[in-house]
Amino acid sequence: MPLTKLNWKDAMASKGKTSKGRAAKSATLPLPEDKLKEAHQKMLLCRRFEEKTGQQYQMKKFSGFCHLYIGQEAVAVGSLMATEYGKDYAITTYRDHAHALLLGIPPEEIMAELFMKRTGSSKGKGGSMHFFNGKTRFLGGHGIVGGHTPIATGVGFASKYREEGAVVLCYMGDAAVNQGTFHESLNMAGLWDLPVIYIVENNLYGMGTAVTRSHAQPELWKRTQDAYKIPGVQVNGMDFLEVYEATKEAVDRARNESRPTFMEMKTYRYRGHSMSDPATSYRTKDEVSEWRTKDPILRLEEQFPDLFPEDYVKDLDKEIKQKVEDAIKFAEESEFPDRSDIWTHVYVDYPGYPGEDENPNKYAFPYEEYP
Amino acid sequence: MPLTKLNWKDAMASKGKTSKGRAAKSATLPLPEDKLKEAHQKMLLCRRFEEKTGQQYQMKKFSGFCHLYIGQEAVAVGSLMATEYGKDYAITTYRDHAHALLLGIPPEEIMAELFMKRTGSSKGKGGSMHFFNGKTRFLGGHGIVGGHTPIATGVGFASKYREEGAVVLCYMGDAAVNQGTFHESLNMAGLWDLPVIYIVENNLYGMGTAVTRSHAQPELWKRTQDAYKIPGVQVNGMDFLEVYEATKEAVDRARNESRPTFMEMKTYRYRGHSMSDPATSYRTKDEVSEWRTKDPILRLEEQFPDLFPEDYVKDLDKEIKQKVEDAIKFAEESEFPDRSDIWTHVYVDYPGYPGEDENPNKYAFPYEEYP
Amino acid sequence: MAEITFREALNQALFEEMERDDQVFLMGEEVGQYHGAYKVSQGLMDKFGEKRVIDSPITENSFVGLGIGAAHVGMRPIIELMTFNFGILALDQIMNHAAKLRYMSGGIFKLPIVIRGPNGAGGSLAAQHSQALEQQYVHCPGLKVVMPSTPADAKGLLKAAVRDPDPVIFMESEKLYNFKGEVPDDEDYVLPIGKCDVKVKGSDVTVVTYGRMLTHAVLPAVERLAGEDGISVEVVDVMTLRPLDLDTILESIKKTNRMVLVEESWPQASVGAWICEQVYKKGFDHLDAPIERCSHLDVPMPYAKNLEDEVIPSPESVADAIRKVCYAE
Amino acid sequence: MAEITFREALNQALFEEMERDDQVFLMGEEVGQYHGAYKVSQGLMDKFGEKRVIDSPITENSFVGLGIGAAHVGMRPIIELMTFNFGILALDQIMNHAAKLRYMSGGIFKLPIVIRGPNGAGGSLAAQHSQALEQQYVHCPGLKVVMPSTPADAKGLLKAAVRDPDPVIFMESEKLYNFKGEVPDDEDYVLPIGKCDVKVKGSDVTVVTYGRMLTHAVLPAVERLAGEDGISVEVVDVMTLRPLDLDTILESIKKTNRMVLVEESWPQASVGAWICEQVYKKGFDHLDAPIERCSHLDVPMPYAKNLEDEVIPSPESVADAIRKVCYAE
Ligand SMILES: Cc1ncc(C[n+]2csc(CCOP(=O)(O)OP(=O)(O)O)c2C)c(N)n1
Ligand SMILES: Cc1ncc(C[n+]2csc(CCOP(=O)(O)OP(=O)(O)O)c2C)c(N)n1
Ligand SMILES: [Mg+2]
Ligand SMILES: [Mg+2]
Repeated sequence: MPLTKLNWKDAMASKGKTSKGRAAKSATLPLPEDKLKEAHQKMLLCRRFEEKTGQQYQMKKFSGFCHLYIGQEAVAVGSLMATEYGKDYAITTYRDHAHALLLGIPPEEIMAELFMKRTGSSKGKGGSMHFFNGKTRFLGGHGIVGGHTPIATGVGFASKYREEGAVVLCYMGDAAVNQGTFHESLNMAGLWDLPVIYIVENNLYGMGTAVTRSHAQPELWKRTQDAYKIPGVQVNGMDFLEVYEATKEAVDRARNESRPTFMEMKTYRYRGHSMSDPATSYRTKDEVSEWRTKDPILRLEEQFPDLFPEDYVKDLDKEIKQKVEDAIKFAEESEFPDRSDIWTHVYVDYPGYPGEDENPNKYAFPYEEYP
Repeated sequence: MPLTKLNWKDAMASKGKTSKGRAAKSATLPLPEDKLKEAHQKMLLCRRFEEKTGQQYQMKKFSGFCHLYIGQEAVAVGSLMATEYGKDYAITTYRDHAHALLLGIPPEEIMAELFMKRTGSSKGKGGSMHFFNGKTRFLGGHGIVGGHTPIATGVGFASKYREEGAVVLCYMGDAAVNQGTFHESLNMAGLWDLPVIYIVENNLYGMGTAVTRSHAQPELWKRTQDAYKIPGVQVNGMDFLEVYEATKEAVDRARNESRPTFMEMKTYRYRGHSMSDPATSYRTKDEVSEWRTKDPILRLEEQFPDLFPEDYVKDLDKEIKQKVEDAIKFAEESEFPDRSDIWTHVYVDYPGYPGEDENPNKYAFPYEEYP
Repeated sequence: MAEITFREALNQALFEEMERDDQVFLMGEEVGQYHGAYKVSQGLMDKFGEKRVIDSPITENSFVGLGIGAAHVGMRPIIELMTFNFGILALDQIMNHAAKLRYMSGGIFKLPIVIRGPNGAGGSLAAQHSQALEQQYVHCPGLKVVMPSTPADAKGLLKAAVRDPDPVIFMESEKLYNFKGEVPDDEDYVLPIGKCDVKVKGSDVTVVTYGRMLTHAVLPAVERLAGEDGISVEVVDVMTLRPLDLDTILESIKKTNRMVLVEESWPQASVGAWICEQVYKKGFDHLDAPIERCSHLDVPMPYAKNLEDEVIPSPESVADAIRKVCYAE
Repeated sequence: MAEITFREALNQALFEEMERDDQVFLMGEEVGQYHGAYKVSQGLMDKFGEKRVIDSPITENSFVGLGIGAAHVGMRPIIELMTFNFGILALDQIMNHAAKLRYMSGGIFKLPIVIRGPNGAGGSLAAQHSQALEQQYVHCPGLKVVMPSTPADAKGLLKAAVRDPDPVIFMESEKLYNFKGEVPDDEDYVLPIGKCDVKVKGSDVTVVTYGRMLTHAVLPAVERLAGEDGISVEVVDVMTLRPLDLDTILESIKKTNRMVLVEESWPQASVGAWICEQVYKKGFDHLDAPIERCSHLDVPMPYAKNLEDEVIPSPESVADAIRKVCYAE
């Protein structure tokens, strides 16, 4: 299977075919130019990083599970840009490379983690599914479907308890919505008015099972208003601006009124569920092609052609690709963890187990900043 | 604490104060006379049985948990009478004495079970929370809040798979609605069109916690339509006829269309959550008194005064009380289980463990009737 | 020192730790208005308000998970499970999240949470409500597991657990709540997690036990044997099941050369089986007889009291085991 | 006899049992259209249709519970857990319901259900996805626990499990699915649950093991030792962890007087610890040395392969243990 059918050249060529978004002159930009460029740059970084990650996986540079984010970039980029960096919290699933990138872990330390190296952000002990950055309040990177939902709810509880004014973004897949923890968590968030935004990245499939084959109510956004009195909204997850604006509204509600929101972002993953999934048995090629025409990066470029002339994009792309190459180089040249690393970080304090290694993790959560 | 404030004499005296239901002459009875009398007799049996059970508990004739059903009789009686006895399935929680009585376990074997005797329907090994009758398809008696919901769903699955045309009534408390299993189960029932009727006996409290303090959406019946596409209805659970009719409708839907229903029965338990709960810290005496005026037995009598003249009720009451006394006598005179009973019924087939004792349980589920 | 119940000792510990640190909160089913299903949290909501003493919906996996989230960002939650039977529902949060977050993140986070409540049989509560489930937690690296047996230990260890930087599973017993004992009232009375305590000195045989088996089975047996049979028993109360203080146990074995282990749990793959194996292995040359182990009989708990009494180790069955291991039958 | 993979052997067993009995159905995440996360159910939906091969929502506790409900009324469900790591979410249904319904009802019901899927590490899947959790099930009376190590055993035991009247936990391994071996094609090839199998005859030391440790750690170690060190090893494959066939193990120990236990799970309160304890106790006079036990290191599973390889028992660590117990270091 080719790594991705949308290589940049094709994409530019097929630009005319992408679905029409709002076309706008710079004069009437809905967001400052630098924000739009930032969004574009971020989405492109995620895209390129993931493409290379998939390639490296197929080259057997690492193993284990690896879930790529390609196609869904507008969701993470748009929603995170609507929050206050370093103040608000975010937490997600195993499909977390993009969130890790956007939440301040340098590409090289993500790649090093994937490559099982000691220089990785989790020191080689977490891997693809378990990225964290305490400094930017990125709380992972979780592997159990639905498992992080109550945790997010607890972070919202803490934020409210301590009057931090911080909002929690809790990302999850469409399949997680069926788990009991989802229900239990939303009930508590609705009951206690917790400032948590539950964001479903509805890419239509939980692994190989279509939402329509697993959810009695496939219109996910309808699931929360009557059940938990939590407003539900549906958002075009392929459109950065829509994601950004809808999230902004939810963030305001959470920050000012301490009220949760449930957001269904309709999106698509171009690739299989994980690297071992050819994604052939449960969806058609046509479906994939159709979604590719809604590509979030192309869409943004098309919406603001003045901001993203071909040369600009080409240069940026080159720069980003170089960054990713550098990351790979860094990862490759780093050392594997040491045998002794097995025993660190199991406990803070336990006889015979060192709590830390010599170099405490630089992404350590700043507990000292809290009361 | 007095066992119950509503002894029969007071009740008759305060009859005028019960809330007005439909008053009807026998000529225009909504149900045949014998059905109404059956309902009345059954509710009264449950009431008297539970009153005595509470008394026996306080006399230390048995111990462990004991959850009385007093006040909620119309729910079990009305809904079960809407099903086909011996064909449809029922399953409930630990608050299961009434369901056991109504599903064909003789009072003496229920009392014997409570008294920890070998003649009990679970041979003294289940106790108050774990009654079963395989012959009438009563599947328990379960102690984990929410735990039997998926099991009910599986029975509905089996019924549909085997084209039995049997419906499953799954009773639960209001608090169970928050458990993850509820959500997961209703999703499957909605998705696969299973013939299960989920009946919430909303007695306003889960132990000492009011529904309004634990449920983001205290209007429970609203929780399922948008979330699982399962119709939700709210029913006056103190009114036999309303319960009966609403359940009938749900049973028809399940039997003919294989569609689930969610029913919220508003009801009340006059007594504490269990025998150790004085029910003083979380609700007022006034609230209790008010609900007592809605008593389901009085209400039925008042609705059909011609059917239930004072003498009739008195005689019936006497007869029922005698039945309960007989049950106590039977229970008292029965033997405790034998040491060797410890090892039976752990497995059907396991080295060193007898699968059965000498007398297989007479309520054994008739597996041979199934394909 | 005052003589108070196990329940009061726990209540004091909760009270003191909540007073000491406003990042400590208590959440669980019925802990507030109802004052706790077993009244351990009596009065705490009145004192600390609904903000810090929170009645949760009946959703074990998620209110434990909520606590984990709060601990994740530096709070100090105490989560009450009405009983550890319902902890099975929360086990994913405990094993897959609380126990692993620190490790998976390469030390970015710590997880100071206490999950506590009664474990084991409560008296004719039947199969679903009578399980002693410590082995589920002891198995799992990343957790600590504490099981006190006296009011003093309960207070000192619960305070230690709240102050501990790691997730602590704190197991009580319905059968112990009314049990009385002397308890220091010093506000900084804290016992170390990870240490056994020799509760009775003796020379002929070591009984290793924990939780309410100490008071309900072992001590009565020891008393009986000291009288009738003249057997001098040393009793080691394990107190912390993870990390295990094997040294103290081995030291006693080296002296007595005989051991009985008494636990309230099923026998297969139990904590007791593992402690015995460790003693066999590390004390191989010091044992004069195979270790006797008293556990629940290997069946779900029957409801009937007379059967339940047979299933759970009793003073009689413990005495028999001690005699047997001393060849004094 | 044909040489097929462990995966194919399981697939055959599923196919044959579904064909034999229309009350058997298969439910789980991705078992249908996707043909199974690990392709164990390849082709089954095509053959038996969506009625009998059901893709479930990702709700482990409830689709396991659904299976329990169906078994309750006489069906024969096979529930696939994508891995036993997610079985933690279903543990309430398994322990509190499947294992207890028969007992609590005084024998009114039986519960013929099979809950199966891979257990243990799969290779760099990190802490939440690499757990060997057999001890959770072995602890619990009412359950049976089976863990085959060869394609032939997998087929024979899975067929036995489907026909068994009690709930059976059937544990596979991602690492075994591609492993090949001769498998009888007889449709009534069924192996007994509850019997060990002596996989290798030997005289100097007994290695007791189960699951993929046999193929991935023990057999390579035995081969090495037979060559280099001239140590003759007897290998007992436990196959069924509950009920345990202790007699076969003890018989071997009486011959060799030395034992090594190899398991893929954490060491504390593990199944291996318990088996060792039983051997110490019942074979006290027959052991010439303390038993060596190889288990996972007592840590959550690290992601990095080089660390993971250290955490899981390997041919090297097993060989070392064998040498040690034979005083041949
Ligand atoms: C509790 C649990 N069950 C099963 C799995 C295996 N699994 C991992 S991802 C996944 C699909 C989840 O789909 P979705 O929530 O839609 O997220 P997506 O992968 O599409 O982003 C499954 C079944 C798991 N990790 N956790
Ligand atoms: C999973 C679980 N958590 C907690 C309990 C303890 N418990 C038993 S009944 C109950 C309250 C349930 O209330 P509700 O569902 O409203 O039913 P009701 O008792 O009012 O009939 C609680 C908390 C339990 N049995 N199971
Ligand atoms: Mg998805
Ligand atoms: Mg209630």
